[in-house]
Amino acid sequence: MSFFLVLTVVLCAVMLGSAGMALYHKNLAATVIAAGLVSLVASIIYLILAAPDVAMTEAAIGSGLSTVMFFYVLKRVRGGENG
Amino acid sequence: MNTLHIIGGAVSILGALFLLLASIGLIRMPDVYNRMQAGTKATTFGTIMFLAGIGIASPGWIPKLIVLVVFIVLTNPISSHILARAAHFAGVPLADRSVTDKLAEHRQKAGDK
Amino acid sequence: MADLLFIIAGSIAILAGLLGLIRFVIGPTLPDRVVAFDVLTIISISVISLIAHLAGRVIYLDAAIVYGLLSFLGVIVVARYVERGL
Amino acid sequence: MEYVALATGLILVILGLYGIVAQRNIFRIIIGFSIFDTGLHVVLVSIAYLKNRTAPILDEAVSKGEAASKIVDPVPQALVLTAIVIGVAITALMLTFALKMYEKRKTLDIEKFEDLKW
Amino acid sequence: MVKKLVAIAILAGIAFMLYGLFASYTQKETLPKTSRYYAIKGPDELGSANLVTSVVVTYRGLDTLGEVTILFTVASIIGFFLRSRTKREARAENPRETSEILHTGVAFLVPIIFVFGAYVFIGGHLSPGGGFQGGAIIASGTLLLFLAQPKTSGGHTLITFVESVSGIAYVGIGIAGIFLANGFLDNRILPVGEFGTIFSAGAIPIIYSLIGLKVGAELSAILYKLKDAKEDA
Repeated sequence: MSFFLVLTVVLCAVMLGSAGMALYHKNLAATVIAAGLVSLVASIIYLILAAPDVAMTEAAIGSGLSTVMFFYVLKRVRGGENG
Repeated sequence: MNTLHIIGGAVSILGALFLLLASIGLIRMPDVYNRMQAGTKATTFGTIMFLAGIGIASPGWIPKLIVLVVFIVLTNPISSHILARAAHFAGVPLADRSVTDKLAEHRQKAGDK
Repeated sequence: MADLLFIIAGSIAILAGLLGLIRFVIGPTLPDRVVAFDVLTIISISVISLIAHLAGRVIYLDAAIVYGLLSFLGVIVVARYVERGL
Repeated sequence: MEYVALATGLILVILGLYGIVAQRNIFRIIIGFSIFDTGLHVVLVSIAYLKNRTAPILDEAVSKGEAASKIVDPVPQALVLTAIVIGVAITALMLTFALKMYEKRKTLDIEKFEDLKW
Repeated sequence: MVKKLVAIAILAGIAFMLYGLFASYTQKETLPKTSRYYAIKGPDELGSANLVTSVVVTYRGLDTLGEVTILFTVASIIGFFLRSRTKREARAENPRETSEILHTGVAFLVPIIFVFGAYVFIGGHLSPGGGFQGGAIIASGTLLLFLAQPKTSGGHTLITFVESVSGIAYVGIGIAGIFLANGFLDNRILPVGEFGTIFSAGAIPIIYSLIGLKVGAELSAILYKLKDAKEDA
């Protein structure tokens, strides 16, 4: 019953919850932020699993740059996104 | 060694309590602007305390922790400022209990829409 | 056992993160969610430093620095999107 | 805890695939793809983990001689490192195509694009 | 409705297969053969303290070259599909002004971010990090510049120049490895040096810096094109 085990269970639950939110929330911008949250939590899990390189990449790319790309496109399709 | 660990742990718990306060404020506050207030100021202080605790427990890590604290102190106010500004421009209403809105007065005076 | 106090501090921080997550889920407007996201990133910086301490590796802190620098980028992008200035 | 992470990764893969298959909005399909991607990375990293070992970086904590008995597997980590960058490149490509499709039809509904339907 | 049922049936099949994978997974006690070789021989052979770096840059260096090529192809395809707006169109657009706090903060932060990115990829053989992370950090810095000044356009030439030069130098160092050392992308064209110092591990810091510059330039180009895309096709 180590601390890391509890932390992993909590983080995995958060990750699954935000993945569900990313797939099913009505607001498109909220889904993008939820997908960013999945990456953010995933990078903490990588750090627990002793992979700091992967954690850094995921933090820089997964939750930083890809969120930005999604928002650049979301700005263009604003208004016609539903349907 | 052990004393340093105990002192550091106590300081870290203090910081973590500030983080908890921030989260409670995030839930209890009535509108975006108040939540932002709770969410950024308390977390900045709480994180600094937390990192200070870790620095006390292992003194060899202090240079990197100082870099981390400097980055947090630099970035956090900017993000909270621009978020508050964006919420105001996007027309998120203030809570009923708020009494002043200087930015709205200023924008009215400047003739902004 | 020497790290018990740190584990308690980490548990409090995780509790704070879960409370922040409630605001992330229910937040009525987009700025609410972004504020919650910001708070979650800062709490995760603390959690990463704690993991580094418990694992005894100073190199894990580099990941925390990347977090501190880049979490703010996402917040700025969403803010510019909300105020229609992107 | 590696079992927990492995199970989470596999569930994320299934969730992402369900998002890809079941959603109608192209934007949501791309988000499903990105979740699928993250799930695969979690699976690979958790397979690389060995019990009670630490990161494959040698410094004061891990000396050169005891490296083989103290570090986790570095090869899957290197694989994931490249996979993340390629994943973001592919996401950018899919977003570009989605943008062009939106400009042609003014909609993102995948059911409206039926030129090649049979 | 039928479609949804078919989809759920297929997913159930995939889920069953994945469950089989999960149930048959047993944890290893020791490293696999290849990784054991890398862990025992790697530090002495290549002089890199970060074993992930030695795998990415040298042992599996050709894969990294392929990956950089994929990034380059993606950047080219995006450039082919999205035409940028001209300068006059950029001026005609009217996004909301950025605030002065953001301007000042960005002017203060961007140099720090660039320096930190350089630290990440130059120290890639000692600490976590390397070309991809450093490149992503540098791309984030340029992105901050775009965000603070939405109306400016330019910098294309610089991005293209950095990308081409670092790509050519990367392949050139790889070919130099054929002649001066044992094979393509061998890092021992320079002395391996003392283990654990910044000037060690042969050519790994140079190769990783070049990868970092190239990845940073390519990610910046992708972001730039997505930002500047013209409205009409």
